[in-house]
Amino acid sequence: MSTRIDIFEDDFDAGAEIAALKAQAGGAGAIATFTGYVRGEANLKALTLEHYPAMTAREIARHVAEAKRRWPLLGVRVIHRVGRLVPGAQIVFVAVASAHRAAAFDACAFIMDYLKVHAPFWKQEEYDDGVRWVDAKASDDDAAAKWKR
Amino acid sequence: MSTRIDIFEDDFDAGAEIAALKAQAGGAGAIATFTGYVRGEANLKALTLEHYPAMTAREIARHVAEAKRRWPLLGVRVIHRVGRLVPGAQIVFVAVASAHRAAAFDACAFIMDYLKVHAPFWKQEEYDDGVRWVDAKASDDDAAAKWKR
Amino acid sequence: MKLLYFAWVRQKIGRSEEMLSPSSQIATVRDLAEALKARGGGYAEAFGDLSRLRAAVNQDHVALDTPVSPDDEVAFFPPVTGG
Amino acid sequence: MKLLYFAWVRQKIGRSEEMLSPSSQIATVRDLAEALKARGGGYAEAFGDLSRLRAAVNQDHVALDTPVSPDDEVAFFPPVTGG
Repeated sequence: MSTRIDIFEDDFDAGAEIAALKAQAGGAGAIATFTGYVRGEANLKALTLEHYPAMTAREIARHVAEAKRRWPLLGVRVIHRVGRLVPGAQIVFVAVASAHRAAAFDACAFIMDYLKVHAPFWKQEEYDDGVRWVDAKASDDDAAAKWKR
Repeated sequence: MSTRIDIFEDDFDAGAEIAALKAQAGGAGAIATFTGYVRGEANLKALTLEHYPAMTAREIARHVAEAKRRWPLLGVRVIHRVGRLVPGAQIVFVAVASAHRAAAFDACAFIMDYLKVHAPFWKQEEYDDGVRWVDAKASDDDAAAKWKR
Repeated sequence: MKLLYFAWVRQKIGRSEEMLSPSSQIATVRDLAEALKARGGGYAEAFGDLSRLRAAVNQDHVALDTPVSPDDEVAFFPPVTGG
Repeated sequence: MKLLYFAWVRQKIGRSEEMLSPSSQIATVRDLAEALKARGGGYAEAFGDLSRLRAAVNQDHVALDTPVSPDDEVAFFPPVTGG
Protein backbone atom coordinates (compact mmCIF):
# COMPACT_ATOMS: atom_id res chain seq x y z
CA MET A 1 0.00 0.00 0.00
CA SER A 2 1.46 3.33 -1.01
CA THR A 3 0.78 6.31 1.24
CA ARG A 4 1.92 9.84 0.50
CA ILE A 5 1.02 12.79 2.68
CA ASP A 6 2.15 16.36 2.03
CA ILE A 7 1.29 19.57 3.80
CA PHE A 8 2.72 22.53 1.95
CA GLU A 9 2.00 25.91 0.39
CA ASP A 10 2.30 24.81 -3.24
CA ASP A 11 -0.63 24.25 -5.54
CA PHE A 12 -1.12 20.75 -6.94
CA ASP A 13 -2.35 19.00 -10.09
CA ALA A 14 -5.19 16.61 -9.22
CA GLY A 15 -4.88 14.76 -12.53
CA ALA A 16 -1.16 14.12 -12.07
CA GLU A 17 -1.81 12.93 -8.52
CA ILE A 18 -4.50 10.49 -9.68
CA ALA A 19 -2.18 9.14 -12.40
CA ALA A 20 0.70 8.74 -9.93
CA LEU A 21 -1.52 6.95 -7.42
CA LYS A 22 -2.81 4.63 -10.14
CA ALA A 23 0.77 3.85 -11.21
CA GLN A 24 1.70 2.89 -7.64
CA ALA A 25 -1.52 0.98 -6.88
CA GLY A 26 -1.29 -1.41 -9.78
CA GLY A 27 -4.40 -3.55 -9.43
CA ALA A 28 -6.71 -0.72 -8.45
CA GLY A 29 -10.15 -0.85 -10.02
CA ALA A 30 -11.29 2.31 -8.28
CA ILE A 31 -9.90 5.69 -7.32
CA ALA A 32 -12.12 8.07 -5.38
CA THR A 33 -10.90 11.62 -4.92
CA PHE A 34 -11.94 14.74 -3.16
CA THR A 35 -10.71 18.23 -3.97
CA GLY A 36 -11.63 21.07 -1.64
CA TYR A 37 -11.60 24.71 -2.74
CA VAL A 38 -11.71 28.01 -0.86
CA ARG A 39 -15.27 29.26 -1.17
CA GLY A 40 -15.65 32.97 -1.84
CA GLU A 41 -18.54 33.54 0.52
CA ALA A 42 -19.53 36.95 1.90
CA ASN A 43 -16.74 38.92 0.24
CA LEU A 44 -13.99 36.75 1.63
CA LYS A 45 -10.69 38.00 0.26
CA ALA A 46 -8.47 35.18 1.43
CA LEU A 47 -8.07 32.35 3.90
CA THR A 48 -4.79 31.82 5.71
CA LEU A 49 -4.11 28.39 7.13
CA GLU A 50 -1.73 27.83 9.99
CA HIS A 51 -0.78 24.39 11.25
CA TYR A 52 1.35 22.54 13.78
CA PRO A 53 3.61 20.73 11.33
CA ALA A 54 4.92 17.88 13.49
CA MET A 55 1.45 17.15 14.84
CA THR A 56 -0.39 17.57 11.53
CA ALA A 57 1.81 15.04 9.75
CA ARG A 58 1.47 12.54 12.60
CA GLU A 59 -2.28 12.91 12.96
CA ILE A 60 -3.02 12.60 9.26
CA ALA A 61 -0.76 9.53 9.04
CA ARG A 62 -2.67 8.03 11.98
CA HIS A 63 -6.03 8.64 10.29
CA VAL A 64 -4.79 7.15 7.05
CA ALA A 65 -3.55 4.09 8.98
CA GLU A 66 -6.99 3.79 10.58
CA ALA A 67 -8.60 3.94 7.10
CA LYS A 68 -6.23 1.15 5.94
CA ARG A 69 -7.34 -0.92 8.94
CA ARG A 70 -11.03 -0.46 8.07
CA TRP A 71 -10.95 -0.91 4.30
CA PRO A 72 -8.84 -2.92 1.84
CA LEU A 73 -6.91 -0.03 0.28
CA LEU A 74 -4.20 -0.06 -2.36
CA GLY A 75 -2.99 3.51 -2.05
CA VAL A 76 -3.71 6.86 -0.40
CA ARG A 77 -2.61 10.35 -1.37
CA VAL A 78 -3.25 13.35 0.85
CA ILE A 79 -2.29 16.94 0.08
CA HIS A 80 -3.20 19.84 2.32
CA ARG A 81 -2.17 23.37 1.55
CA VAL A 82 -1.28 25.96 4.16
CA GLY A 83 -0.55 29.68 3.93
CA ARG A 84 -2.67 32.34 2.24
CA LEU A 85 -5.24 31.04 -0.26
CA VAL A 86 -7.70 33.10 -2.29
CA PRO A 87 -11.28 32.06 -3.18
CA GLY A 88 -11.35 29.35 -5.82
CA ALA A 89 -7.92 28.01 -4.83
CA GLN A 90 -7.45 24.32 -4.17
CA ILE A 91 -6.96 23.70 -0.48
CA VAL A 92 -7.12 19.93 0.06
CA PHE A 93 -6.89 16.76 -2.00
CA VAL A 94 -7.48 13.17 -0.96
CA ALA A 95 -7.30 10.23 -3.36
CA VAL A 96 -7.88 6.63 -2.37
CA ALA A 97 -7.25 3.57 -4.54
CA SER A 98 -8.90 0.23 -3.91
CA ALA A 99 -10.01 -2.82 -5.84
CA HIS A 100 -13.66 -1.79 -5.51
CA ARG A 101 -15.57 1.45 -5.42
CA ALA A 102 -17.29 1.26 -2.02
CA ALA A 103 -13.99 1.00 -0.11
CA ALA A 104 -12.48 3.85 -2.14
CA PHE A 105 -15.48 6.16 -1.57
CA ASP A 106 -15.87 5.35 2.13
CA ALA A 107 -12.19 5.66 2.97
CA CYS A 108 -11.91 8.94 1.04
CA ALA A 109 -14.91 10.42 2.90
CA PHE A 110 -13.54 9.07 6.20
CA ILE A 111 -10.14 10.71 5.72
CA MET A 112 -11.77 13.98 4.59
CA ASP A 113 -14.11 14.10 7.60
CA TYR A 114 -11.15 13.71 9.93
CA LEU A 115 -9.06 16.26 8.06
CA LYS A 116 -11.86 18.81 8.23
CA VAL A 117 -12.37 18.38 11.97
CA HIS A 118 -9.41 16.98 13.85
CA ALA A 119 -6.36 17.95 11.85
CA PRO A 120 -4.50 20.75 13.65
CA PHE A 121 -5.20 23.55 11.22
CA TRP A 122 -6.39 27.02 12.13
CA LYS A 123 -8.00 29.28 9.58
CA GLN A 124 -8.01 33.05 9.47
CA GLU A 125 -10.46 34.79 7.16
CA GLU A 126 -9.49 38.03 5.50
CA TYR A 127 -12.06 40.67 4.52
CA ASP A 128 -11.80 44.25 3.29
CA ASP A 129 -12.27 45.46 6.85
CA GLY A 130 -9.97 43.06 8.63
CA VAL A 131 -9.31 39.49 9.61
CA ARG A 132 -10.93 37.01 11.97
CA TRP A 133 -10.07 33.53 13.21
CA VAL A 134 -12.57 30.86 12.22
CA ASP A 135 -14.31 28.99 15.05
CA ALA A 136 -14.54 25.20 15.17
CA LYS A 137 -17.80 23.99 13.63
CA ALA A 138 -20.23 21.58 15.27
CA SER A 139 -21.53 20.20 11.95
CA ASP A 140 -18.06 18.96 11.04
CA ASP A 141 -17.75 17.32 14.44
CA ASP A 142 -20.95 15.44 13.63
CA ALA A 143 -19.50 14.29 10.32
CA ALA A 144 -16.43 12.90 12.03
CA ALA A 145 -18.46 11.34 14.85
CA LYS A 146 -20.43 9.14 12.44
CA TRP A 147 -17.30 7.02 11.88
CA LYS A 148 -16.89 6.24 15.59
CA ARG A 149 -17.77 2.70 16.50
CA MET B 1 -25.98 23.52 -12.74
CA SER B 2 -23.76 22.23 -15.50
CA THR B 3 -24.22 18.62 -16.58
CA ARG B 4 -22.09 16.87 -19.19
CA ILE B 5 -22.48 13.22 -20.05
CA ASP B 6 -20.40 11.40 -22.66
CA ILE B 7 -20.31 7.77 -23.66
CA PHE B 8 -17.53 7.14 -26.11
CA GLU B 9 -14.48 5.03 -26.93
CA ASP B 10 -11.89 7.72 -26.26
CA ASP B 11 -9.71 7.84 -23.20
CA PHE B 12 -10.03 10.90 -20.95
CA ASP B 13 -7.93 13.13 -18.70
CA ALA B 14 -9.38 13.15 -15.17
CA GLY B 15 -7.42 16.26 -14.19
CA ALA B 16 -8.67 18.25 -17.18
CA GLU B 17 -12.23 17.14 -16.43
CA ILE B 18 -11.97 18.25 -12.80
CA ALA B 19 -10.57 21.63 -13.87
CA ALA B 20 -13.33 22.09 -16.47
CA LEU B 21 -16.02 21.20 -13.95
CA LYS B 22 -14.54 23.61 -11.42
CA ALA B 23 -14.50 26.39 -14.05
CA GLN B 24 -18.20 25.82 -14.78
CA ALA B 25 -19.28 25.36 -11.16
CA GLY B 26 -17.91 28.65 -9.89
CA GLY B 27 -18.75 28.62 -6.19
CA ALA B 28 -17.95 24.95 -5.65
CA GLY B 29 -16.13 24.20 -2.42
CA ALA B 30 -15.99 20.49 -3.13
CA ILE B 31 -15.47 18.17 -6.07
CA ALA B 32 -15.70 14.44 -5.48
CA THR B 33 -14.63 12.14 -8.30
CA PHE B 34 -14.56 8.50 -9.08
CA THR B 35 -12.40 6.86 -11.71
CA GLY B 36 -12.95 3.20 -12.52
CA TYR B 37 -10.31 1.04 -14.18
CA VAL B 38 -10.38 -2.35 -15.86
CA ARG B 39 -9.00 -4.81 -13.33
CA GLY B 40 -6.64 -7.43 -14.71
CA GLU B 41 -8.01 -10.33 -12.70
CA ALA B 42 -7.47 -13.98 -13.61
CA ASN B 43 -5.52 -13.35 -16.81
CA LEU B 44 -8.17 -11.10 -18.32
CA LYS B 45 -6.85 -9.84 -21.64
CA ALA B 46 -9.53 -7.26 -22.36
CA LEU B 47 -13.06 -6.15 -21.62
CA THR B 48 -15.37 -5.09 -24.42
CA LEU B 49 -18.32 -2.89 -23.53
CA GLU B 50 -21.43 -2.71 -25.66
CA HIS B 51 -24.28 -0.33 -24.96
CA TYR B 52 -27.66 0.85 -26.19
CA PRO B 53 -26.68 4.42 -27.05
CA ALA B 54 -30.10 6.12 -27.05
CA MET B 55 -31.10 4.38 -23.84
CA THR B 56 -27.76 4.78 -22.08
CA ALA B 57 -27.70 8.53 -22.58
CA ARG B 58 -31.31 8.88 -21.39
CA GLU B 59 -30.89 6.68 -18.35
CA ILE B 60 -27.71 8.31 -17.16
CA ALA B 61 -29.28 11.75 -17.63
CA ARG B 62 -32.24 10.58 -15.56
CA HIS B 63 -29.99 9.36 -12.74
CA VAL B 64 -28.04 12.60 -12.76
CA ALA B 65 -31.33 14.51 -12.58
CA GLU B 66 -32.36 12.38 -9.60
CA ALA B 67 -29.04 13.16 -7.91
CA LYS B 68 -29.68 16.89 -8.50
CA ARG B 69 -33.09 16.48 -6.87
CA ARG B 70 -31.59 14.85 -3.79
CA TRP B 71 -28.51 17.01 -3.24
CA PRO B 72 -27.61 20.68 -3.85
CA LEU B 73 -25.20 20.17 -6.74
CA LEU B 74 -23.31 22.72 -8.81
CA GLY B 75 -22.09 20.48 -11.61
CA VAL B 76 -21.87 16.88 -12.74
CA ARG B 77 -19.54 15.27 -15.28
CA VAL B 78 -19.99 11.67 -16.41
CA ILE B 79 -17.78 9.82 -18.87
CA HIS B 80 -18.25 6.18 -19.71
CA ARG B 81 -16.09 4.40 -22.21
CA VAL B 82 -17.28 1.65 -24.51
CA GLY B 83 -15.44 -0.67 -26.90
CA ARG B 84 -12.42 -2.82 -26.14
CA LEU B 85 -10.46 -1.87 -23.03
CA VAL B 86 -7.37 -3.58 -21.63
CA PRO B 87 -6.55 -4.06 -17.93
CA GLY B 88 -5.50 -0.83 -16.29
CA ALA B 89 -7.49 1.30 -18.72
CA GLN B 90 -9.85 3.96 -17.44
CA ILE B 91 -13.44 2.89 -17.98
CA VAL B 92 -15.66 5.35 -16.09
CA PHE B 93 -15.37 8.80 -14.55
CA VAL B 94 -17.87 10.70 -12.44
CA ALA B 95 -17.17 14.11 -10.94
CA VAL B 96 -19.64 16.04 -8.81
CA ALA B 97 -19.27 19.65 -7.67
CA SER B 98 -21.13 21.06 -4.69
CA ALA B 99 -20.69 23.72 -2.04
CA HIS B 100 -19.97 21.10 0.60
CA ARG B 101 -18.25 17.74 0.69
CA ALA B 102 -21.04 15.47 1.93
CA ALA B 103 -23.32 16.27 -1.03
CA ALA B 104 -20.45 15.84 -3.49
CA PHE B 105 -19.43 12.46 -2.05
CA ASP B 106 -22.96 11.10 -1.71
CA ALA B 107 -24.10 12.19 -5.17
CA CYS B 108 -20.93 10.80 -6.78
CA ALA B 109 -21.41 7.41 -5.07
CA PHE B 110 -25.12 7.48 -5.97
CA ILE B 111 -24.43 8.08 -9.66
CA MET B 112 -21.69 5.43 -9.69
CA ASP B 113 -23.91 2.81 -8.04
CA TYR B 114 -26.57 3.37 -10.68
CA LEU B 115 -24.05 3.33 -13.51
CA LYS B 116 -22.59 0.04 -12.31
CA VAL B 117 -25.99 -1.65 -12.06
CA HIS B 118 -28.72 -0.13 -14.16
CA ALA B 119 -26.99 1.54 -17.08
CA PRO B 120 -27.52 -0.50 -20.25
CA PHE B 121 -23.98 -1.75 -20.71
CA TRP B 122 -22.99 -5.31 -21.44
CA LYS B 123 -19.47 -6.55 -20.84
CA GLN B 124 -17.62 -9.29 -22.61
CA GLU B 125 -14.43 -10.65 -21.07
CA GLU B 126 -11.60 -11.81 -23.29
CA TYR B 127 -9.15 -14.51 -22.19
CA ASP B 128 -6.43 -16.45 -23.98
CA ASP B 129 -8.89 -19.26 -24.56
CA GLY B 130 -11.92 -17.26 -25.64
CA VAL B 131 -14.53 -14.74 -24.61
CA ARG B 132 -17.51 -14.79 -22.28
CA TRP B 133 -20.35 -12.40 -21.49
CA VAL B 134 -20.37 -11.12 -17.91
CA ASP B 135 -23.47 -11.88 -15.84
CA ALA B 136 -25.29 -9.23 -13.83
CA LYS B 137 -24.02 -9.14 -10.24
CA ALA B 138 -26.21 -9.27 -7.13
CA SER B 139 -23.75 -7.28 -4.97
CA ASP B 140 -24.04 -4.31 -7.28
CA ASP B 141 -27.82 -4.57 -7.13
CA ASP B 142 -27.52 -4.27 -3.35
CA ALA B 143 -25.38 -1.15 -3.71
CA ALA B 144 -27.98 0.50 -5.93
CA ALA B 145 -30.87 -0.65 -3.72
CA LYS B 146 -29.54 1.22 -0.69
CA TRP B 147 -30.48 4.53 -2.34
CA LYS B 148 -34.13 3.53 -2.75
CA ARG B 149 -36.47 5.32 -0.38
CA MET C 1 -41.29 -1.57 -35.76
CA LYS C 2 -37.59 -1.27 -35.16
CA LEU C 3 -35.95 -4.17 -33.35
CA LEU C 4 -32.60 -3.93 -31.61
CA TYR C 5 -30.51 -6.76 -30.16
CA PHE C 6 -27.60 -6.48 -27.76
CA ALA C 7 -24.82 -8.66 -26.34
CA TRP C 8 -25.35 -12.43 -26.77
CA VAL C 9 -28.89 -11.86 -28.12
CA ARG C 10 -27.31 -9.93 -30.98
CA GLN C 11 -24.65 -12.62 -31.43
CA LYS C 12 -27.08 -15.53 -31.55
CA ILE C 13 -29.36 -13.72 -34.01
CA GLY C 14 -26.44 -12.53 -36.06
CA ARG C 15 -27.58 -8.95 -36.45
CA SER C 16 -27.90 -5.86 -34.26
CA GLU C 17 -31.12 -4.45 -35.70
CA GLU C 18 -33.90 -5.02 -38.18
CA MET C 19 -37.24 -3.55 -39.25
CA LEU C 20 -40.43 -5.56 -38.80
CA SER C 21 -44.05 -5.09 -39.84
CA PRO C 22 -45.69 -6.94 -36.97
CA SER C 23 -48.79 -9.05 -37.58
CA SER C 24 -51.95 -7.98 -35.82
CA GLN C 25 -51.51 -10.96 -33.43
CA ILE C 26 -48.56 -9.22 -31.79
CA ALA C 27 -49.99 -7.18 -28.93
CA THR C 28 -47.21 -7.37 -26.33
CA VAL C 29 -43.46 -7.70 -26.03
CA ARG C 30 -44.01 -11.35 -25.15
CA ASP C 31 -46.01 -11.95 -28.33
CA LEU C 32 -43.19 -10.37 -30.30
CA ALA C 33 -40.55 -12.55 -28.59
CA GLU C 34 -42.57 -15.68 -29.26
CA ALA C 35 -43.00 -14.74 -32.93
CA LEU C 36 -39.25 -14.18 -33.26
CA LYS C 37 -38.51 -17.48 -31.50
CA ALA C 38 -40.75 -19.26 -34.01
CA ARG C 39 -38.36 -18.21 -36.79
CA GLY C 40 -36.02 -20.94 -35.54
CA GLY C 41 -32.22 -20.99 -35.86
CA GLY C 42 -30.43 -18.23 -33.95
CA TYR C 43 -33.76 -16.65 -33.05
CA ALA C 44 -34.92 -19.86 -31.36
CA GLU C 45 -31.67 -19.91 -29.39
CA ALA C 46 -31.85 -16.25 -28.42
CA PHE C 47 -35.50 -16.40 -27.35
CA GLY C 48 -35.44 -19.97 -26.01
CA ASP C 49 -35.59 -18.92 -22.36
CA LEU C 50 -37.44 -15.63 -21.94
CA SER C 51 -36.50 -15.47 -18.23
CA ARG C 52 -32.93 -14.74 -19.36
CA LEU C 53 -34.03 -11.76 -21.48
CA ARG C 54 -34.87 -8.18 -20.76
CA ALA C 55 -36.65 -5.75 -23.03
CA ALA C 56 -37.07 -2.04 -23.60
CA VAL C 57 -39.75 -0.21 -25.56
CA ASN C 58 -38.71 3.20 -26.81
CA GLN C 59 -35.64 3.10 -24.55
CA ASP C 60 -37.57 2.29 -21.38
CA HIS C 61 -37.14 -0.98 -19.52
CA VAL C 62 -40.45 -2.85 -19.67
CA ALA C 63 -42.06 -6.09 -18.53
CA LEU C 64 -42.89 -8.74 -21.14
CA ASP C 65 -46.62 -7.97 -20.91
CA THR C 66 -46.13 -4.41 -22.10
CA PRO C 67 -48.11 -3.55 -25.26
CA VAL C 68 -46.20 -2.76 -28.44
CA SER C 69 -47.34 -0.84 -31.51
CA PRO C 70 -45.89 -0.77 -35.04
CA ASP C 71 -43.93 2.47 -34.62
CA ASP C 72 -42.15 1.40 -31.43
CA GLU C 73 -38.44 0.74 -31.03
CA VAL C 74 -38.19 -2.58 -29.20
CA ALA C 75 -34.89 -3.87 -27.83
CA PHE C 76 -34.02 -7.32 -26.47
CA PHE C 77 -30.95 -7.94 -24.38
CA PRO C 78 -29.58 -9.89 -21.38
CA PRO C 79 -29.83 -8.32 -17.92
CA VAL C 80 -27.52 -5.30 -18.03
CA THR C 81 -24.13 -5.79 -16.37
CA GLY C 82 -23.53 -2.10 -15.81
CA GLY C 83 -20.36 -0.20 -16.58
CA MET D 1 10.49 22.55 27.91
CA LYS D 2 9.58 23.78 24.46
CA LEU D 3 6.39 25.81 24.22
CA LEU D 4 4.50 26.36 20.97
CA TYR D 5 1.61 28.76 20.34
CA PHE D 6 -0.78 28.76 17.38
CA ALA D 7 -3.44 31.00 15.86
CA TRP D 8 -4.75 33.73 18.18
CA VAL D 9 -2.81 32.33 21.13
CA ARG D 10 0.35 33.00 19.15
CA GLN D 11 -0.90 36.45 18.16
CA LYS D 12 -1.81 37.55 21.69
CA ILE D 13 1.50 36.32 23.09
CA GLY D 14 3.43 37.78 20.18
CA ARG D 15 5.63 34.76 19.53
CA SER D 16 5.20 31.27 18.12
CA GLU D 17 7.59 29.41 20.41
CA GLU D 18 9.88 29.73 23.39
CA MET D 19 11.99 27.60 25.70
CA LEU D 20 11.11 27.37 29.40
CA SER D 21 12.77 25.82 32.45
CA PRO D 22 9.64 25.06 34.43
CA SER D 23 9.61 25.44 38.21
CA SER D 24 9.04 22.33 40.26
CA GLN D 25 5.51 23.60 41.04
CA ILE D 26 4.48 22.92 37.43
CA ALA D 27 3.16 19.35 37.38
CA THR D 28 0.39 19.56 34.77
CA VAL D 29 -0.56 21.41 31.60
CA ARG D 30 -2.98 23.46 33.73
CA ASP D 31 -0.20 24.49 36.12
CA LEU D 32 1.85 25.58 33.13
CA ALA D 33 -1.04 27.58 31.66
CA GLU D 34 -1.64 29.31 35.01
CA ALA D 35 2.04 30.16 35.33
CA LEU D 36 2.06 31.65 31.84
CA LYS D 37 -1.13 33.60 32.56
CA ALA D 38 0.54 35.07 35.65
CA ARG D 39 3.10 36.77 33.39
CA GLY D 40 0.39 39.29 32.52
CA GLY D 41 0.09 41.26 29.24
CA GLY D 42 -0.51 39.13 26.15
CA TYR D 43 -0.07 35.97 28.21
CA ALA D 44 -2.88 36.98 30.55
CA GLU D 45 -5.10 37.61 27.50
CA ALA D 46 -4.19 34.33 25.81
CA PHE D 47 -4.66 32.23 28.95
CA GLY D 48 -7.51 34.29 30.46
CA ASP D 49 -10.17 31.66 29.70
CA LEU D 50 -8.72 28.17 29.68
CA SER D 51 -12.00 26.71 28.38
CA ARG D 52 -11.19 28.37 25.04
CA LEU D 53 -7.79 26.67 24.82
CA ARG D 54 -6.61 23.25 23.77
CA ALA D 55 -3.23 21.72 24.42
CA ALA D 56 -0.93 19.04 23.08
CA VAL D 57 2.03 17.36 24.76
CA ASN D 58 4.57 15.90 22.38
CA GLN D 59 2.11 16.32 19.48
CA ASP D 60 -0.76 14.51 21.19
CA HIS D 61 -3.97 16.25 22.17
CA VAL D 62 -4.24 16.18 25.97
CA ALA D 63 -6.53 17.29 28.78
CA LEU D 64 -5.39 20.11 31.06
CA ASP D 65 -4.68 17.69 33.90
CA THR D 66 -2.05 15.84 31.91
CA PRO D 67 1.40 15.78 33.59
CA VAL D 68 4.26 17.63 31.92
CA SER D 69 8.00 17.16 32.34
CA PRO D 70 10.90 19.46 31.44
CA ASP D 71 11.77 17.76 28.14
CA ASP D 72 8.24 17.87 26.76
CA GLU D 73 7.03 19.89 23.79
CA VAL D 74 3.84 21.60 24.93
CA ALA D 75 1.57 23.44 22.51
CA PHE D 76 -1.35 25.75 23.25
CA PHE D 77 -3.93 26.65 20.63
CA PRO D 78 -7.63 27.31 20.04
CA PRO D 79 -9.87 24.36 19.12
CA VAL D 80 -8.68 23.25 15.69
CA THR D 81 -10.84 24.39 12.78
CA GLY D 82 -9.68 21.66 10.44
CA GLY D 83 -8.60 22.09 6.86
